Amino acid sequence: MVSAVMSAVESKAIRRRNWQTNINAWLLLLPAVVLLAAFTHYPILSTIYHSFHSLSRGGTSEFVGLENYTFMLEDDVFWQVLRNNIIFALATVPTSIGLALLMAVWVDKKMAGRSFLRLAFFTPTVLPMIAVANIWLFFYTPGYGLLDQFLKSLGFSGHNWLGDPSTVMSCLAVMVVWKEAGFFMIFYLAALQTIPPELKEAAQVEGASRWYFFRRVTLPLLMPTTLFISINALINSFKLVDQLVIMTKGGPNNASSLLLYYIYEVAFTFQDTAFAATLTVTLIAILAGVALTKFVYLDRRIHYQ
Amino acid sequence: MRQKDHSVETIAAWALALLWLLPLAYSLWSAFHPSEYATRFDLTAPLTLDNFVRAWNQAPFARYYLNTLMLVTMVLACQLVIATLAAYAFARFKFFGRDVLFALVLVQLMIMPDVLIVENYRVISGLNLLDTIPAIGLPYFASAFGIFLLRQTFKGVPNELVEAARVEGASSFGVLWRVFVPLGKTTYIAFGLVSVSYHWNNFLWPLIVTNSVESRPLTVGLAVFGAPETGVDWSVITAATVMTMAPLLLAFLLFQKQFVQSFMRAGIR
Amino acid sequence: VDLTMYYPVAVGGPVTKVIDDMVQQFHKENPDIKVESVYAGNYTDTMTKAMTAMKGGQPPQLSVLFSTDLFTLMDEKAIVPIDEIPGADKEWLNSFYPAFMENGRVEGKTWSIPFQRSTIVLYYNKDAFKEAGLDPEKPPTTWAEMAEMSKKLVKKDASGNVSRWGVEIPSTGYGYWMLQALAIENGQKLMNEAGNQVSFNAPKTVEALQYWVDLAAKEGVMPKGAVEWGTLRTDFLEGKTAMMWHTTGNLTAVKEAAKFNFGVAMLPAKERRGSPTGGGNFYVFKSASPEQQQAAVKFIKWMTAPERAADWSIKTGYVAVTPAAYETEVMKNYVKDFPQALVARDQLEHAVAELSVHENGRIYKIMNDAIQSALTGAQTPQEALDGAQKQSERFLSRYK
Amino acid sequence: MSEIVVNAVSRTWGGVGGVNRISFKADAGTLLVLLGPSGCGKSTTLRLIAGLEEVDSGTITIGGRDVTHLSPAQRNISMVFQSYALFPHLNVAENIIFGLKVRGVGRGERDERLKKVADIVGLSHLLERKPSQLSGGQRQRVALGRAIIAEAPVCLMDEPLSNLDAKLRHEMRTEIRSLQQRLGMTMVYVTHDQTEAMTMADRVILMRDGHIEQNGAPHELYNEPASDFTARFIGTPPMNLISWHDGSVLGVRPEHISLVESNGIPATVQAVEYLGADSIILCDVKGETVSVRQTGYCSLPAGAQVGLGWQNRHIHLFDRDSGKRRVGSTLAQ
Amino acid sequence: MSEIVVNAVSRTWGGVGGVNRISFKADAGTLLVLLGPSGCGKSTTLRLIAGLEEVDSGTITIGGRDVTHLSPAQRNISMVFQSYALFPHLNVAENIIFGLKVRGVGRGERDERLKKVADIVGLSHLLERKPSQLSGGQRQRVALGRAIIAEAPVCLMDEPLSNLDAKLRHEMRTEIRSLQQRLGMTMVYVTHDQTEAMTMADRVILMRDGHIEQNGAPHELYNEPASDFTARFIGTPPMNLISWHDGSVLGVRPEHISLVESNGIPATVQAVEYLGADSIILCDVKGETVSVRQTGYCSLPAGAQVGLGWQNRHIHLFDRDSGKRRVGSTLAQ
Ligand SMILES: Nc1ncnc2c1ncn2[C@@H]1O[C@H](COP(=O)(O)OP(=O)(O)OP(=O)(O)O)[C@@H](O)[C@H]1O
Ligand SMILES: Nc1ncnc2c1ncn2[C@@H]1O[C@H](COP(=O)(O)OP(=O)(O)OP(=O)(O)O)[C@@H](O)[C@H]1O
Ligand SMILES: O=P(O)(O)OC[C@H](O)CO
Ligand SMILES: [Mg+2]
Ligand SMILES: [Mg+2]
Repeated sequence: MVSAVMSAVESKAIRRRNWQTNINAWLLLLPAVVLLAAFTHYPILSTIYHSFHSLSRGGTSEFVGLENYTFMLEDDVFWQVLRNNIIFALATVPTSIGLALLMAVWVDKKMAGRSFLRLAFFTPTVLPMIAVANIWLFFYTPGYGLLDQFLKSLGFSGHNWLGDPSTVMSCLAVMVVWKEAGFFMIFYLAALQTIPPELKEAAQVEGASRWYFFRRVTLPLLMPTTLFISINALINSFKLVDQLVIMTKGGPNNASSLLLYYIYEVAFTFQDTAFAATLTVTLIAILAGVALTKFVYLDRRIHYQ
Repeated sequence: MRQKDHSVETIAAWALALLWLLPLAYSLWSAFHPSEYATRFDLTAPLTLDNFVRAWNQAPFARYYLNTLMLVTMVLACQLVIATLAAYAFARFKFFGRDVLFALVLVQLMIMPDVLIVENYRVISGLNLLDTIPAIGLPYFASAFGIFLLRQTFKGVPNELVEAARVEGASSFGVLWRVFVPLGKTTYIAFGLVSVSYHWNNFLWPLIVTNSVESRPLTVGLAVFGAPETGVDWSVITAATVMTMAPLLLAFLLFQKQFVQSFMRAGIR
Repeated sequence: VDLTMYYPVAVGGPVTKVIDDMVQQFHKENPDIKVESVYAGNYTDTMTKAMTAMKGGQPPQLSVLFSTDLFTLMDEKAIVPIDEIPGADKEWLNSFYPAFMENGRVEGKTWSIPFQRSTIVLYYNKDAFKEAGLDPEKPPTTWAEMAEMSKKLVKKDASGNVSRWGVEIPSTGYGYWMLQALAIENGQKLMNEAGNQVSFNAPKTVEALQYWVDLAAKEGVMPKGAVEWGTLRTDFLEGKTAMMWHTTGNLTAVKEAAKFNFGVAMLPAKERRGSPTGGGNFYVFKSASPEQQQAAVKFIKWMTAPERAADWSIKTGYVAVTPAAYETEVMKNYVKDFPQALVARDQLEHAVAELSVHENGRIYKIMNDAIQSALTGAQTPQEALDGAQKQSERFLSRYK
Repeated sequence: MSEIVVNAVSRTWGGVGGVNRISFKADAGTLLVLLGPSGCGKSTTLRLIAGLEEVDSGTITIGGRDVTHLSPAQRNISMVFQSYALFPHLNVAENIIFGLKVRGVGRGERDERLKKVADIVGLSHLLERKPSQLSGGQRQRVALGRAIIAEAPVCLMDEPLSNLDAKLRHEMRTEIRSLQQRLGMTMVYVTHDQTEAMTMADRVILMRDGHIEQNGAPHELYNEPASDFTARFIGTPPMNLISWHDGSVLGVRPEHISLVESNGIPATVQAVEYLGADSIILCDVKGETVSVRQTGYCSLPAGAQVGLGWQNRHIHLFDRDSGKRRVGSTLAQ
Repeated sequence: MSEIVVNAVSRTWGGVGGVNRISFKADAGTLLVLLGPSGCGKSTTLRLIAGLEEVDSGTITIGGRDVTHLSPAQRNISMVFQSYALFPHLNVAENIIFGLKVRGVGRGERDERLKKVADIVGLSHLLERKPSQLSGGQRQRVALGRAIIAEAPVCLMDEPLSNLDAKLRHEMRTEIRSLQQRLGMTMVYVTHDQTEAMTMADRVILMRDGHIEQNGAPHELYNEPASDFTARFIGTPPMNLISWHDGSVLGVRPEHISLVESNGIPATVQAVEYLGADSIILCDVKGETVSVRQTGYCSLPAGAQVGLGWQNRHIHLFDRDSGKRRVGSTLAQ
């Protein structure tokens, strides 16, 4: 009897404590929650909503079911832009990761001028894409751009790099790799430094060559980092379109356009927000897909600790 | 044998590094020389600041600087406060709905405001904030990345430190202020650097929400200034470009050790 | 009264400064009206800004926009007819060149007032002509002539690389404009009055594009791939091309910077001479209050008054929008020394209204893409234009 | 004035772990050691006293005041953590006065008390250093300084020496003990090291699986272990426990066994560990290993046959099933 | 066959740290312990033998072969690191056979050897686990397994037990020692724990500041310390060193001092540490602290006056300046 009363009193105290914790925590979170809801969650839902409604040029919009989606699937530009984006991702992600790894391995060891090297590799990442695009735009300018001048001095003819659909993507990819690789290098560098030096020594004692060690130990141990970077790079390749505004406006003939740029164009130049919403839903689906693959599948396979 | 391997690699590394600096070096070259030398390399070419003067006079760069400065300060300050509070709650409280809420925060890591330009534009215009500096910053105030990083950091703070502070009489806020915040210093620095450079460099969103010189940040100013239609002199454009990147670049050169290190130590991954 | 005005710049020279000066001058003369002029990029950017701002609830009260965006602006219910605003009298409305008013009149109403208006002209490098053994006073007058002369003008360096092209027609940004010129010259109109029908794959349009493509692919007198609108002027000034097709709006910028003698000519003919008009008009937004609308008209009137129009034309190269401007002393003096300034105006008699339809931005993009794909050899002109026609109809069908 | 009374206190996590209805008392001014294997509930007990955990049931009083539901700050205690819990961003002085600052003690008083405490713990010359620049022993002293500057009558310590090397540990335990006695603090000290417990405590509480196995003075635990658990836990090498007749277990400590010429229990030498002052001889007696402690160096080879003997008064008898000490266990054979 | 000879080897970093002209020999099949305080050069010595550091001067031979300039792989040694250096992404089996794989040993042989080794180190049931899923002792065993599968005649260990808790440490050292003896390996074992050194070694090398202070069997170091440094380093509590006349220092171990009724050196009890089997009495003798070891519980109160005595044969004499043992030091008084 007594103990029953006591435990009732106590559980009340515990409940009150829980209440307090809850309220405190939610208060702390309030600003973040409100802002996230306003600028991430609500927009996502609203995008989905709008993708099922007609465009209201000066009138009212109505529910149109999948019409916008059918329209999208019939839109050649959409497919081209999607294809471009995938090609762009495939071209930039592995290259920048490979280069980043190479750079990180170099600047991780005691090499002459190590901090200069780090600086050189990392610098492009702090520059605004807009500025970078301006600089590279001039590189690629046909005729008197740096690239053409260089080629001409070697006796090759010039080329309209950004004006040619077959080269424009590669040109942009090279620039993006240049800008991004240094950023990823830092992550690899951080990861490399967490690999205990004894591992290398143990392998040395066992007779492993440097290359063997790199392949069989370093590389697998860097897998979580590689995964992290890949995801980031992948997301970036769907997010980064600043350079298009400056360099190509998506041209020629959409050869360099990317999904987000197309969304920007449709929404703001063509003022077709319903179709833009539909495209955005696609983009969100892609990004969510990337995220889910990471969380559900890759994370489980790659972590050792 | 080992020695030689090394030197081959050193040379390769240096070659790549120089190649990497080439675009930057080139832009400096062209910005500091008369336009005749924009594409000709001649060590005797005269140095000049003329391009900068012309750029400065042709567009309100002073105003752009001010706008960008206000923008990054505001964004950083808000992000730090908001993320600190949220991260503290996530790291140290067990409350109803925590995991769901955290997952909802993480959504923003994947689907950033950059992607939701159309709807965010609606929201901002609904708030009647178009063409203002807060409009540029607002969607970024709650940074999932910041929350995530700080939460990691805070979780790494040994429980003993928290308990020691509590035994010594500190309140919840006291613990946050006296223990977590100082211990998060590296993370704060790393995050601050990322945030500042991100918002200094951000373009598409500010392009969309700003119209006027009074709110336009440097990047948008530069894009407007350098639009090919206007056919402004290449050297002048590079000068403007250099002006746009200079503060960040200088800060980076000055603090590169801290920058790289705090990055690595914050264990962003 | 406070007014916000967006305006675009699509040509070289310190145009923003010219506009700002004019606005200031206006304010001095009309202290009760304050106009804030906002430079918003090229035509597309400015239209984008204006539309976006309108949707965001903070539209400008007036703007200089593509004369051709009329349908879009009407569809968006963004603007008011100028002739319904008190102060816009008939006399004034009738003082402009009719060719420039064409784009602004729909359903019997006048919706916009011409301001920075142009036609396409042919700039040519007289020195290069001499060097190539051509008569610098005889620019090409037909397509065939242009191709022929261009071949002579192409210059190659020792290693066989072209150091000077014969002619360049820009294909980014305003490619459709250039194609329209070629189509007109070939006797083909591109759109109907109602702005809901286009004839992009009409045989004559295809022929026009084929000619353009051939200049690069067959004749080898123009660089392959896209020719950048923005940098073409620089190319011309640096002697990288002997001739260029460009807006007359660039005339003053070219004049200021040219280190050689250059001439300006009407575009060469196929079946006929011709060029679309081009450039931007003033629009007044519906959301402006009655006072603001009246103030806007007052401002527009001031900006298009003969002296200002003459001054503007001299400072940029755009065609002054009223005949009266050419009667002013300054203008008379100016053209005496620089007769090139009259070419674009004289070409008006052959001019046709610029391509203007519903969903203008989209259609322009479709057209530009098609032109680029033909020029880069990705598609034949027929394929490219068939595609453009099909896609355009997809969008325009909503407006039938 | 400040004795601690823990009365029937329970704290479990969903019924597992933690402690279960434990009661004990720490007299004012004494040092009480909580001893026991990992996971037995020592830290939990200490944290309950500190208020870092809430009790499920039971009461805790400190100096006669019921503190069961007070926050740590209100209990007027100080605490030293296993890893010292020094704030890495503060220097030594700031670490020591942390609590005074939090509690708003004025600058003048703070400085004065700091000076005194820094003297006591011998850190006066290191006040500017950051913890990372200190050796383990010095860090330990900072933690001590922080605990005593509050002048709280009760000080709690959770394995404060476990991160130090053997030599420093030895030094520090002397130091802590003398400090505790000098300042007259009531101290509850958690350790799983029996040497520490034996050398420092006024009273030792040996815990096991969340309950108290034995509570007594060090020599009581050593000489009269209440159970085979205590017997095995205390002493290095531990007491030999040999199966005996009628359901009992016989215990005898290695130092109480001698090698006898005749009449001894026959045994085979397995190995000898030489420790300097003495050697441990590991012998096999009918399949059970018995360790024998001998002074000095022992040169017996493995395999040698020896006889083992001990005196009756050194015998302990335990119940095989309950493990409890049998009354009058020092009789028999 | 595989004794290790280190001959006048030096390795310093810009003249500081490291080791300075050290020479010693580890006989084939024996266990040699490198003992010494932190920073004295133990790891450096081991790494020089392994080839992980290059000598500045001197030679190293293993089994008669000069390996001074060979790579670690060519030296035919195995090594166990303090933190085990297990590859976190490989499971136990893969970790153990890492070296065999590197060296291209065929699958069949690999599996066979793995089976044998896994049995020896008792890991057969854990072969699929990742290191992160193992306890400290199990990790230690994996490291051992990796070291012995190579069947290298020489095995080097750098403080392999320092990350384990006391109990496991005790177990593992017995295990390592018996393994070494069973397989007949020549083992060089680094530690700074004198108990480990004393209980495991055939021969102990005590290092100090990059040179060898003493090289001998464990009981030699204990009973005939060549210097006061050795005397103080070995034994717990350490030897008492008391200033003596004509520039000498007198050393006597705590267990060799007894409390005598008469004729003893007068001393005051400062404190008593009760350890169960014995007690340490800390006495003050003319301002110097002398510890005395007594069997059993000692109830002397602090402040009690006692007399201390010892036998001459237990006396060690050292030179005050050089610290060197004086010849015939067991004479005198
Ligand atoms: N926060 C907790 N949640 C769940 N179980 C806990 C918690 N804290 C302690 N326990 C459990 O309570 C038991 C006692 O833990 P406690 O920390 O008091 O042990 P300890 O005696 O201090 O051990 P150690 O010597 O390892 O520090 C353990 O079984 C532990 O798993
Ligand atoms: N790579 C190095 N660079 C510079 N000095 C070094 C290096 N390695 C060792 N030293 C110095 O050499 C001396 C001996 O170091 P070593 O690691 O051999 O000591 P140790 O006896 O193993 O110490 P511990 O017990 O702390 O491991 C130390 O003073 C150390 O500072
Ligand atoms: O460059 P402008 O101002 O002559 O105008 C360009 C044309 O209108 C393009 O459509
Ligand atoms: Mg504990
Ligand atoms: Mg070492």
